Amino acid sequence: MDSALIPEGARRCPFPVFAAGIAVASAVLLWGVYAMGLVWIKGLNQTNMNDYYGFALWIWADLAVIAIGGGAFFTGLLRYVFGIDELKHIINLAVVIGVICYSSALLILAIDIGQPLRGWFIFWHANVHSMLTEVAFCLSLYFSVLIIEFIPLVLENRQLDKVPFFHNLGHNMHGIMAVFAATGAFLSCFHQGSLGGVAGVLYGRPFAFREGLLIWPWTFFLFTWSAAAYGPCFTLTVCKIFEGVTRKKLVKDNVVDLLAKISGWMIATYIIAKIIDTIYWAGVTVSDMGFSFMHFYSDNAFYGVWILFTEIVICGIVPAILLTVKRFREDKKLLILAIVLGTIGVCINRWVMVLQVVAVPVMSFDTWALYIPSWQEVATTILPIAYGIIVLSLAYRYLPMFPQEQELYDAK
Amino acid sequence: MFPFCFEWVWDVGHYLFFGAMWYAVIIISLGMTYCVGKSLVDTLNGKGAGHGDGHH
Amino acid sequence: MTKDNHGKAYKFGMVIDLDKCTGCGSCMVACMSENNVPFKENETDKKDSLTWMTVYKLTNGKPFPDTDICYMPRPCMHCGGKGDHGHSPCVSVCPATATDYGYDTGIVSQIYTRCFGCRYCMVSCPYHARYFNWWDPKWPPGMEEYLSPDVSPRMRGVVEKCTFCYHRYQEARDRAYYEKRDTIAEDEYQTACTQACPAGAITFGDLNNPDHEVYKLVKPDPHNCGRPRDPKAFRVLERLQTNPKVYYISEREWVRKAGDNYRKGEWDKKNMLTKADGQH
Amino acid sequence: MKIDRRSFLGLGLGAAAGVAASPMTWKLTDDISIWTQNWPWTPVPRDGEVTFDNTVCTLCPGNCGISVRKIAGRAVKIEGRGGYPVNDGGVCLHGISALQYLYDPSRIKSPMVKKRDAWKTVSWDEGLALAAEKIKSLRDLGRANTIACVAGSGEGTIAGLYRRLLMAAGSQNFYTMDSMDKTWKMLIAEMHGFDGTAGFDIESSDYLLSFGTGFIEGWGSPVGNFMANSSRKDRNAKLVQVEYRLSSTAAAADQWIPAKPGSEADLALSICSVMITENLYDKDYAEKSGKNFDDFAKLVTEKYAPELITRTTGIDVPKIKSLAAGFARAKAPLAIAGRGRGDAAGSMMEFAAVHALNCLAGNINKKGGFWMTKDADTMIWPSLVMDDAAAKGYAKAAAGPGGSPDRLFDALTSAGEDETPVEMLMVYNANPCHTLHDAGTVRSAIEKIPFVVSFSPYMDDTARLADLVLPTHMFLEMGEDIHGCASSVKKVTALSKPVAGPLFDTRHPGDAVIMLAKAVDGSVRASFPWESYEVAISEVMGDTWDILAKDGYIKCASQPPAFRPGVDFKLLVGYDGPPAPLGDKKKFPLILVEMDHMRLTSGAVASSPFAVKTVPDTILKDNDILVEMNPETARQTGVSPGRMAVVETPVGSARVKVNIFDGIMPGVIAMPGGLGHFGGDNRYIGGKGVNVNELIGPVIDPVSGLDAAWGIRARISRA
Repeated sequence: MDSALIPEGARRCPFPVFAAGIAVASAVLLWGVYAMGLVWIKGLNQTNMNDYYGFALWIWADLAVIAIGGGAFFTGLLRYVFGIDELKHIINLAVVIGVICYSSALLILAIDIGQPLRGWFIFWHANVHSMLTEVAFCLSLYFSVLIIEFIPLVLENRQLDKVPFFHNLGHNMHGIMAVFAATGAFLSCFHQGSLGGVAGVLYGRPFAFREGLLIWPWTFFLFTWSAAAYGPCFTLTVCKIFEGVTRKKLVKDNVVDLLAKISGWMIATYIIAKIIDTIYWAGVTVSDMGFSFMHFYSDNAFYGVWILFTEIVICGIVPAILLTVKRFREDKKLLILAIVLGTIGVCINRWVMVLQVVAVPVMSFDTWALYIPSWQEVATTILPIAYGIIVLSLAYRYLPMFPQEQELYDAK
Repeated sequence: MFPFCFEWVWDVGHYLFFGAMWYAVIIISLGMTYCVGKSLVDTLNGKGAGHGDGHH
Repeated sequence: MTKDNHGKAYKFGMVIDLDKCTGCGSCMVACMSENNVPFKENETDKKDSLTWMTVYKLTNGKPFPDTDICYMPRPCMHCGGKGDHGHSPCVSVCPATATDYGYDTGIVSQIYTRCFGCRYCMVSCPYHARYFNWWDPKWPPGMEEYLSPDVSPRMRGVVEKCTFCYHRYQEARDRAYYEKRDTIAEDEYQTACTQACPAGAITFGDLNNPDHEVYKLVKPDPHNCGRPRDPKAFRVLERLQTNPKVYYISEREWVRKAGDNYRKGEWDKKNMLTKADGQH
Repeated sequence: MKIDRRSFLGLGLGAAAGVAASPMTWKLTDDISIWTQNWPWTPVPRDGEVTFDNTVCTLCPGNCGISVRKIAGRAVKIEGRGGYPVNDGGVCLHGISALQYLYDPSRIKSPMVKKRDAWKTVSWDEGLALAAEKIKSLRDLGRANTIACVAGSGEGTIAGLYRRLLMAAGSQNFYTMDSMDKTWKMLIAEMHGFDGTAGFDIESSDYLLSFGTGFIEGWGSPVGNFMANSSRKDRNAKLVQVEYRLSSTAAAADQWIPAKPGSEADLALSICSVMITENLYDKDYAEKSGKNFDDFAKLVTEKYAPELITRTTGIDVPKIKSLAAGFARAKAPLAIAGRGRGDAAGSMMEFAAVHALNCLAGNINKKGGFWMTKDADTMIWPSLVMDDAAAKGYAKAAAGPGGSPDRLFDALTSAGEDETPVEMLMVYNANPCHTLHDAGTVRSAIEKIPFVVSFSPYMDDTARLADLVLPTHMFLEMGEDIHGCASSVKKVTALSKPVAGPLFDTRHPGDAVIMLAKAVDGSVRASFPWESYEVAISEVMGDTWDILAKDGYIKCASQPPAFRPGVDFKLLVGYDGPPAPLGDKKKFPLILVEMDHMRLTSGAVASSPFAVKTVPDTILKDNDILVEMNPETARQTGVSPGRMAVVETPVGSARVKVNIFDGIMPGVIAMPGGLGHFGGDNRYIGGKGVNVNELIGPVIDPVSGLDAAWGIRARISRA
């Protein structure tokens, strides 16, 4: 039915099966869109956010998708700027994930603000001292870079490629992709950092506050580093999910191994930095503010030391070891365990840096504030997942996303 | 965003921030203009008609 | 107009005597009434209730009959920020310059029509002084009649907070200008809560002016970001270096201690030092 | 031109780019942001000239001066009136909120008649005719004495007109709501043989010994008390609070004496005993010019020595002795009684025991002490015209003896099937179905009355049971004479004036009663010779009127009265303690008390939306009321904080939430007053919480005949 659109020689499931899958995802997507409509029409009272929880599930989702979408900028940087050529076999996937993550992030931001129709004030009346301004600028600019990186892949679609202009455009864009990738990497480093800065500059919130370098708190660097470190974990996770769903091998082991190894070393260095940061924060920063370490992890029903342990040890040190040691990395199960743990780890980090920050009482007579998101918040947060599944499925079906697919199939 | 917005101040913060921003905007737009322009020229020169030729 | 808090400009601030405050709530209602603050049918979720001025109830945590309580009214603290340079926690984070620091007054403003509701400022404020309009402000039919034109009613989706009744400052300033005066007198500009407080617990004035009552009460140290020199006075969360312009006074040690966070033994040590200081 | 896919794509992209680049985008974006700033449903207040109008607030007996800020004639804000003797610029939250009462859309907008449980709007003439008809027919039947009226207070010309209507019609059934003022008045008569009102010179006293009064929680004149409390530090004046719970007053006090509930009077007598044994009393006043002092001294020293009452009060001997020393050695000591806000009558014996301290200290009619002032009777009413029916009816005794509304409703409740002690009830400025103890029974009693007329501006708990509502102005829409200022020594006579409206088809309550009297015709009409209330007040107030009309208020000299009546301790010689709260100790092991909170009103008028907004969530959460108890009590009864529980008392039960507070004595549970209102269409207070008066039953004081209840025995269990 749609065979004319499918890349030449590629084997795809029958269209009805594909359509059924898309329909299921679309149903979830519509649910999310309905919730989104409610929020836009009736306002943010549709959420369970309150004056204590000014930032909640959505901002976490925002930070999390951007962190796990970090695979795009980092792989792009490695591929185009550092010239690690093997990665070209996975860069398409990384870029598509990036596009999904960043477009989702922008959408969530548009839902999250109280006056969406005035959202452009962040550009027009920009306050250069605000980390959020930096986020907005870099995020939207980097998103345009991602689109630019995505266009050549789209143009490789069998039918589009027949149009000479599109063919040439794709070719020419490939030609100077390094320039875009470098700009993108620069922008991405900054906005990943400024997302970290969003929390780190809050000197009224001891749990988030970090000292730092010039105007940048340590979280600025930690966020960039962790996005670069953990982003590829998510790229690989998605790759493995693809291989599982399609029951095909799509990327060669050496490519996966290389990216996993780089990710592993990045995580290892990151987690050391994170541990040093945590110790310094606990021993010096908050201590000067009159808090003890346990203040942030006790007297409440949810946040205990377990969350820090999970983030640093289980989802930090463990994947770092599993991915840096060749023997473990080459064990398929351990590899999957490591990349999944890594993805969870960075999500937990973003969670605590958004939600635990506002949950912790700061005034001595204040109390812990816990919150449970409303269904509208959950639905709009699931929306990007359904949307991502649809976009990834379409991209996989109609675009040559995995350059090694044919080769690997032939080798089988 | 622009010097005519009243909250604009001519200071280091604005130089750095908007310097970097406009720099990125210019690179991206110049890059894209180049690509589109060159592709138009290429197309008019008959390149890319029979696909397969000149493929990466 | 100077770009810090040390110059000739006004630095409006408030001193609240916690030993006089009875927790009656007049300040809260005076504020709501002055500033067109809306209300809902159910206001019992205090985390979703617009009260620019709110009164906290502190307890000393001791069992009966050694229990003690203290009411602490909390307006916006109008923080001067680190180094008292005007980079308040909230002002420095607002992406759209919708909240700003007035270097001529020390007042942290809020421009409702500029705010697009990202709520970053709320997250940055450790005092919970900022409130979001989760709902459309609606008055029962006929009750809009008491709304004051001096303060515009807000719209859904923006952040609002105490402005130290800035419109009253504007009015006083305009009058002074009209009467060709350079400065405004202490009693010309008072906030609604100060005026209403039946216990006289709230004092308002210029912290830069040694003749003003607020100055006499706390003796702010200009070389130390306005830290109070009076031993009975304190600011909430002094150690975070937010440098608020709202000061509190209490004779009760536990109340002063509750104003900030101290690790085990720190308070006693600090007190020993202050006592030693007081001797010479 | 052939439109193929390529040109279609090209055209589409070109058009999009063109629109994006055109000024239209910018214009639209800009318009959108402007629109979001001026949403049509966001009100834009009208601007105009600013003026101020002064009047007096009558929401509570404090009667503060208020100043109404108006913009283009529209009342927008209420502030305290600077220089006014009662409050000098200060104002409480209820006063500030008064505009919400004024503009309240749930106000009764015109007279209404209840027909088959549904309200029907009628004209004033129709409404008045209906009420007049009822009065006429009862008079014709010779049952004029079954007409009754309950008013908030007996002071002022408006209450005078209602009382006059009853007398002219031929009934003694005129009642005013009980309050501590009534008890103080009776006590002064009993102990000093003096007919006058009590005043407490709190702002000059240097040692205030308060027995459970909510001195800064609405007792007496709240704003005046706040100011007096604030000046204590400068005056070096002490405040000692005797209370089983750490109220705001107790927290503000220099010393908190948590005596067991019900033992306050014993503690007072014990302090008396120390003062007498240690010779710390004013011999000249108490002993030489006092009567029955020796018997009293014998009683307290023998039965109430500190050692003997330590167990009953829970206060140890040294503390009692130090209290006595502190009180006696102060220059101007003052003991005050009247629990909470003082809007219950309280026990006469308890008041007497407390007042004995004032008498022993001799601080009577002195600066900083207890003052007795003669009521300035400035009103001159023309003589009443009473026809036969009136004379016959008036000769019959009132249904409720002693002028206490409790006794009236008691009589109704206990009346047999065929008896109707009250055929018609008029209610003005009172809400007995909410404010009286055992409110449920009061409600049933009122339901028994064939014809009830309410003069309330609001559809309150009592008005909803009425057969006819003749809505009156709310206080900002009317003028009236205001006398005194509760329990304060600053006696101010003032004239309030209309500062707004009237917004609806309401009438001045004085005009309403004059119109009603005229509609009754005959001798009743003849007793009301005035055209309107305004004429009536100017004639009745005589010379005072001229001064009031000119100056707005008259302040009496703030000097203590020159005379000093002697004291008779006879009442206390027969002291056997105040009446115990209702209920069996075994079945109901706890004591439930009402807790007054400054941010909730407790009188006839329910709290405003602003006031309810300020109420903490430890008092009201959603629609649930919270009761306060010690963690120890919670542990023993098995209830948990924040969870639902059931409170049961001998007169009722309620579902409540539990709030744990260390500052309340174990075994006592406190429930906030002022909630559980009907509220009608007002959903900002209506239906929120439970009325504590539904759970507390009245206890008739054997001495005064008034309701002396302050609590009741109770139990609590998990819901």
